[in-house]
Amino acid sequence: MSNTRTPLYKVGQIKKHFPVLGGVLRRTKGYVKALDGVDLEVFRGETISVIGESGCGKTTLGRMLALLDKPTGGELSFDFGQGLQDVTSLRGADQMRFRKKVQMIFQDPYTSFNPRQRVGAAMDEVLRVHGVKDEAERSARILEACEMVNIRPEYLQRYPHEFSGGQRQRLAIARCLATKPELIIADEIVSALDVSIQAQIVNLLLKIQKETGLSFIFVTHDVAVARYVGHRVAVMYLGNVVEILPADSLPEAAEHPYTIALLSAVPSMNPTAKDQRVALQGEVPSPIDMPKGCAFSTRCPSVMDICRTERPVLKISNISKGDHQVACHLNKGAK
Amino acid sequence: MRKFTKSLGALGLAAALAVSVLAVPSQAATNNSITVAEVTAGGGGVQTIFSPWINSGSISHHAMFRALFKADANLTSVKPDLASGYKYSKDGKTLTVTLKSGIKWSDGKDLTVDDVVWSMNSLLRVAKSNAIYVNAFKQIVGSEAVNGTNTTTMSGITTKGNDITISLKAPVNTLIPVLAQFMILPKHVLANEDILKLDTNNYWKNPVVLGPYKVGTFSQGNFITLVPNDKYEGSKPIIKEINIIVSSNLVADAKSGKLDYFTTNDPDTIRAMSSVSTFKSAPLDVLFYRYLVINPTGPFSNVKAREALKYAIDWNKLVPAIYGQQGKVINSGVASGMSFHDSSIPKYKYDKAKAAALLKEANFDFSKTIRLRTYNQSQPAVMLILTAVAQQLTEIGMKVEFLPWTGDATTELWTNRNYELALKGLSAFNVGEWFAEYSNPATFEKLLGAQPKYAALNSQLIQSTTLRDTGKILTDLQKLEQQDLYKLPMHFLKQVVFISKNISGTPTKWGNPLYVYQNNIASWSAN
Amino acid sequence: MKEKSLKQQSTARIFIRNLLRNPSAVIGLTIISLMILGAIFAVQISGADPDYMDPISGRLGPSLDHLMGTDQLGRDMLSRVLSGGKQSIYIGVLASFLANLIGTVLGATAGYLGGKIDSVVMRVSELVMTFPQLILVLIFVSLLGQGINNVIIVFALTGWMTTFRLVRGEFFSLREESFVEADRAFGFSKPRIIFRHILPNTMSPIVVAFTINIAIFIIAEAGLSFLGLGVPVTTPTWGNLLTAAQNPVVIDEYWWLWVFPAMSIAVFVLGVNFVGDGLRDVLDPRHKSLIAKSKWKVALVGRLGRKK
Amino acid sequence: MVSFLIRRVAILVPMAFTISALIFFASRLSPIDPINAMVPPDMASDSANLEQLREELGLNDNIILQYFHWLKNIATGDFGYSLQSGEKISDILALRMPATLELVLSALILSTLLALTLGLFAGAKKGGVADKLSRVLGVIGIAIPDFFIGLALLNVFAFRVEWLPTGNRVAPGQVTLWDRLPNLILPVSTLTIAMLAVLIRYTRNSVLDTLNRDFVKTARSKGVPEWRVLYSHVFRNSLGPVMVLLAFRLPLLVGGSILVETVFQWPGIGTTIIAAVTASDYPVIMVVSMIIAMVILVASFLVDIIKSILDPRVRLGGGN
Repeated sequence: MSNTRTPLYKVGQIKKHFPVLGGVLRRTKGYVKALDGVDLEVFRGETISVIGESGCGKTTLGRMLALLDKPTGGELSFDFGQGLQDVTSLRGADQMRFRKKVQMIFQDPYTSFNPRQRVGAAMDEVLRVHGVKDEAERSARILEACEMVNIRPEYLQRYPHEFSGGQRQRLAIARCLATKPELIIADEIVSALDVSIQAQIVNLLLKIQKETGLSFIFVTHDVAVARYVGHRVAVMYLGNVVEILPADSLPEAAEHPYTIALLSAVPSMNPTAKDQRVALQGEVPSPIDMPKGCAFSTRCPSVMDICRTERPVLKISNISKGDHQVACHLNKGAK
Repeated sequence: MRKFTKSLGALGLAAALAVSVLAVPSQAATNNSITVAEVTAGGGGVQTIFSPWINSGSISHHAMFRALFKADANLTSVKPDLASGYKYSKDGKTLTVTLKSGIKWSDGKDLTVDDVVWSMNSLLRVAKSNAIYVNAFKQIVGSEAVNGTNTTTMSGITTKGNDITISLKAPVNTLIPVLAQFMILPKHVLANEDILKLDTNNYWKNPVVLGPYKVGTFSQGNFITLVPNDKYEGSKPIIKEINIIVSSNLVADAKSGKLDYFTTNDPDTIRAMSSVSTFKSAPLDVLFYRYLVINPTGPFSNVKAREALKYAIDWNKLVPAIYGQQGKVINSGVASGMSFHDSSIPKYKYDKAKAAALLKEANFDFSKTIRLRTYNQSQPAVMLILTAVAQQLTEIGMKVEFLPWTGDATTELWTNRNYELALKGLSAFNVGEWFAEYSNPATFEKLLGAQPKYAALNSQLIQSTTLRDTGKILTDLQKLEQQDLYKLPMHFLKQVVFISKNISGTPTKWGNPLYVYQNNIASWSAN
Repeated sequence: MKEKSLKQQSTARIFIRNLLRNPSAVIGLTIISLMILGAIFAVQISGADPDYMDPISGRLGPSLDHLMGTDQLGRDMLSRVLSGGKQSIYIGVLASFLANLIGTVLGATAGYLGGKIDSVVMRVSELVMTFPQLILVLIFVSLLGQGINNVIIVFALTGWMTTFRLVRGEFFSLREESFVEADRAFGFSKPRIIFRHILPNTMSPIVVAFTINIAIFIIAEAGLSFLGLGVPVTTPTWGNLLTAAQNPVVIDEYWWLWVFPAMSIAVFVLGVNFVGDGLRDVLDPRHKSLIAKSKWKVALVGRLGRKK
Repeated sequence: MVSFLIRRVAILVPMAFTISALIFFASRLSPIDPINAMVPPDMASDSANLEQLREELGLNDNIILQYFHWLKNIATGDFGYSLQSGEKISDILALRMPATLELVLSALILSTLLALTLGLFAGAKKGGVADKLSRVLGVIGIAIPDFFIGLALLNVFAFRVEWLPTGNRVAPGQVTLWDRLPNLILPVSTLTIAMLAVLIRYTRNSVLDTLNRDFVKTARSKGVPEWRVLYSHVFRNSLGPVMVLLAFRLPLLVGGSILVETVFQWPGIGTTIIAAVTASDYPVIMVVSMIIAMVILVASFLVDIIKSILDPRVRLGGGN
């Protein structure tokens, strides 16, 4: 994967600020900066894992990318085949064109299907809304998708509550696949499942990715899963992407102090490895009142003066080059 | 249980004490007092003394107000009251009335001719007043000049000493009976008030009066107590206190002795009163007409269709069933049995077949809904009889919608006119009022257009000075009415006076309780 | 396809079976159906036309000839009480349906969209709810005039708030569910999401509110007609029959003219409430507290039951 | 807290204006000519007098002007005249308001006391006598129209056994509250029974909720006597929601007793409203609606305050 290729989906300095009201007149007193200028590129056939602690904005990012929320600022552009095109301002039929290409799967499998609708009907409805008029074609697509996720066709007559969580998540995947998307945003889709089922779903995703060549954005808080599923891993901290690096280079190549700390918190599978846990000091700053410089500066073990005044931007790593980007003042001289 | 309910009430009252702002002193009932019900409650208004210029006749008017003359129970012949006598000129166009001297208002001021002149002039300056005064006073020379904004005196009324001279444009045969109803009000109290809105003036809460009684206690909306007026020049009234109350339940109050006198025309009350042995009753034939106004612009534009209505409803069965002895079916404004009744008017016996035939002749449009309306706050009996009317009209094939008007009946009747049949009542001073309605530009003429024929006959009627002329004109009017059939007469309604047997000194013959007459209230006594 | 219809039938069957197992629903349904049958076959049961007048035999007390006596115009009270149900029930059902329709549409829209629209409708509903209902109805009647249809419209306009609040509350929680997010991600239109996907999930409180509103409107009709401002008196409704009791003489002496219609109202309303209780149990055990919320006169309680 | 209150008051003002405009302009949809209603055409002394009256009442003015005029008058306590009787509306209110307050407030207090007592015992002992009694009252309150309760009481206590009067409020010799007591019993009882059902149910639920709270369990486990638990823990904590309900009932003080007043011929605001509506006496309807609307605004303001005292989160959240 080289940077010279055009991305499928490009996220440029995307921001999401929620106003905080106060006072007699209920004026805006400040903003919660859920996303504070995130850059990301997703390439065709690539799975990118987004990791971070809860509250870091990764779910907001996923929803933003699926156009479920309007960004406060920044650009989102998608390649419909004729190069990148802005999608934030799309309306009506144009937006529908985007929605056919980009699908989202949600965290909670128990509420992701309308409880009053048979799952087959739910899938059928999506295809009808997406303009697949021919009934035979719809059936064919649904059956094909079900086969891909190992759901027996007769199950389609059932109601959502008749399935287990894992089955529902597979059905949710199938519902997305049936629309033949180019990008699937998966928001913590395994976190609500048992560990054994998690593995099933993760493997299923890998299989699908291999067979269809779809792009995935895989949002998770689980570092191990993120490494296992993704080609690249994007690490988020307080509304910013602090580091993006190839999954297989982890953990050794990690440069950002936050990434290092995050990885060190994962218990190693290797019993011989020494526990090199990096304990973070200091307070997590309030999202209303963010530090002026680097968001991590209040807790960073290697903090410098510049960190407190100037916000580092995402740049190609001086050490690993290539696909590795990092937003840290330690990455000196980078372009 | 009784104890329980009482303790509940006591608890509630303890709480209510905090908010109740009424602070009228308690009154012990004296032996020589009577209680009179004037208006049954339920209305939104405040219990008060109504201006006698709008309607006279209630006990409070009898007790407190006086006119130049006092009528007898038939309201036709008069005796002097404030006036010592009167004299007509030969042509009947000039009336001279001599005022008694030595009469005082209840505030001690003397009654003068100025009070009389001011009262007559002021009647035409108030917004609302009874038509009998207006119709009579408009015949006085110079009356056109007087209204709410213009001149305040008529040139036709002049005074000299205790004599008041009234010049008329044409003779008015009803002038003396009307003057016997017209109550003189004190100029020295009211002259500077807003005469236009006289009927809502604070004066009525404690009026300065001439009669044997004056207001003692005025508990607004609840009761009024009248006490003897010590400035009254006649013999002192015997009863020391007349309580005028609003009764929510006449029969129960009469039974329990809370009430001594009332008058009603409600058939249910009258029926129930027959079991109350402590009361005597006096049913009175009064000119209270109930009739339906027929809108001649709709489905009933053809006179045959209007005639059909007379046969379609079985009045002889319905009226007795609902009003018993109170109701008397009538077929004309001068009903059969009254003097000058035109015997050529059919009796209109109930005949469905004939009604159907007439409707067919009239090409009646049965597809149109007949809107039957009545004025609001109708009595239950009115609702019942009209329900029955609606049912009988339905039976001959009409589609009927019966509703009371929400809102002002006069606007609905004469301005909006969204009805085919509408109930109207008329409490008339004399038969002439029934016919005078047809040529009233403010009412019927709005519905019917100009009615010069009625207008001509009506003005002849007012001026006629002999019974023979009157009879001839009434016959002509009845004939004219029969040609048009704009009104569908239903029945007369008797008024019944109920009075406790404890009270003596009451008149041997009662008059129409809606008007003032010699009822000797000052000589009533209670045991 | 065949399998599908079989399945649907079986859910309906389960619902009916549960309902028939619920004692209060059974009692309620029995009362209601008997009274509806009574209204339809009033003439056959009583042997008299409700409109037939015989003024000579008016005000007769209950006897074998006239089980509930006769009224002032000699009409058979049994026949009138039975057939009076026809219009009263019609008014109750139609007004309740319309009120629920208004409440549902507003509740769904406000609940899903939130924001300004929601707070405006919410304010309006608060105002309408706190206004003493009868006064509101009277004001509308004075503007619209009397008549069956006007009464129904007035009731619908003044009685939608309970449903509105219920539906809005449901939408508030349902719109956060993943399937709604999924619908949006798939690009479903707002009406489709609101009415085809979320609404069916709020059906049980709506159905319960519907039954309870029927009872409330039947009582309201009685009150309005008692004041002489309801349906034209020529139409026998339970409320119109009660008008007779405005006359103290009737209260005192002709008790059968008002006791029987009032009893009919009470029995029918009880029946409806029983059905409501039953439906609540069968449809959704979560909404146990609904009855307190839905009392029309003090519907304001609903406001407190709402989750913040 | 202060800013929360200021914000609440700030909402009241535009709402009051909106309501007043709605009331005023809606009433102008009425087809009634007020002059015609005040003076029937056959009772008019002269048509010029009517025009004069129209001018004096300001009915010839521009409608917007009339609206502001009306607002100004209302603010200064001049409510105008009734079309029906020609009386000052302020006179009518001064007369009728105490009657209704006396009736409704008595019933409100009585029903609250009874409901709190019954509700507490019903909640404390499910299935006990109080619970059963409150259920019966609940059924009565829901299924039986309140005016029917009134009619039945009237028939039994006033007509059959003749213990109590059939209606009226003040009569000669019956002016003090003590003398008038018998007149109050029946209407107050009717209204109390009608109000009781919902209140009891509400109190009972509130008590049940409180009983399940941890501090009650703690108190019990510490061996606090049961009556003390009920009184100082359960009862006082259940009171909050009940207070909110009561605040919401304030508008009933003005217009909550129409049917009962009609049944007992009580000369209060209720009978005034009925008379005004049947006669389309819209100046009266307007003023009464306006007063009720204002009471509602005040009540909802009170509710918000009570809620914010009970639950400080409301103060901060507010908006949603």
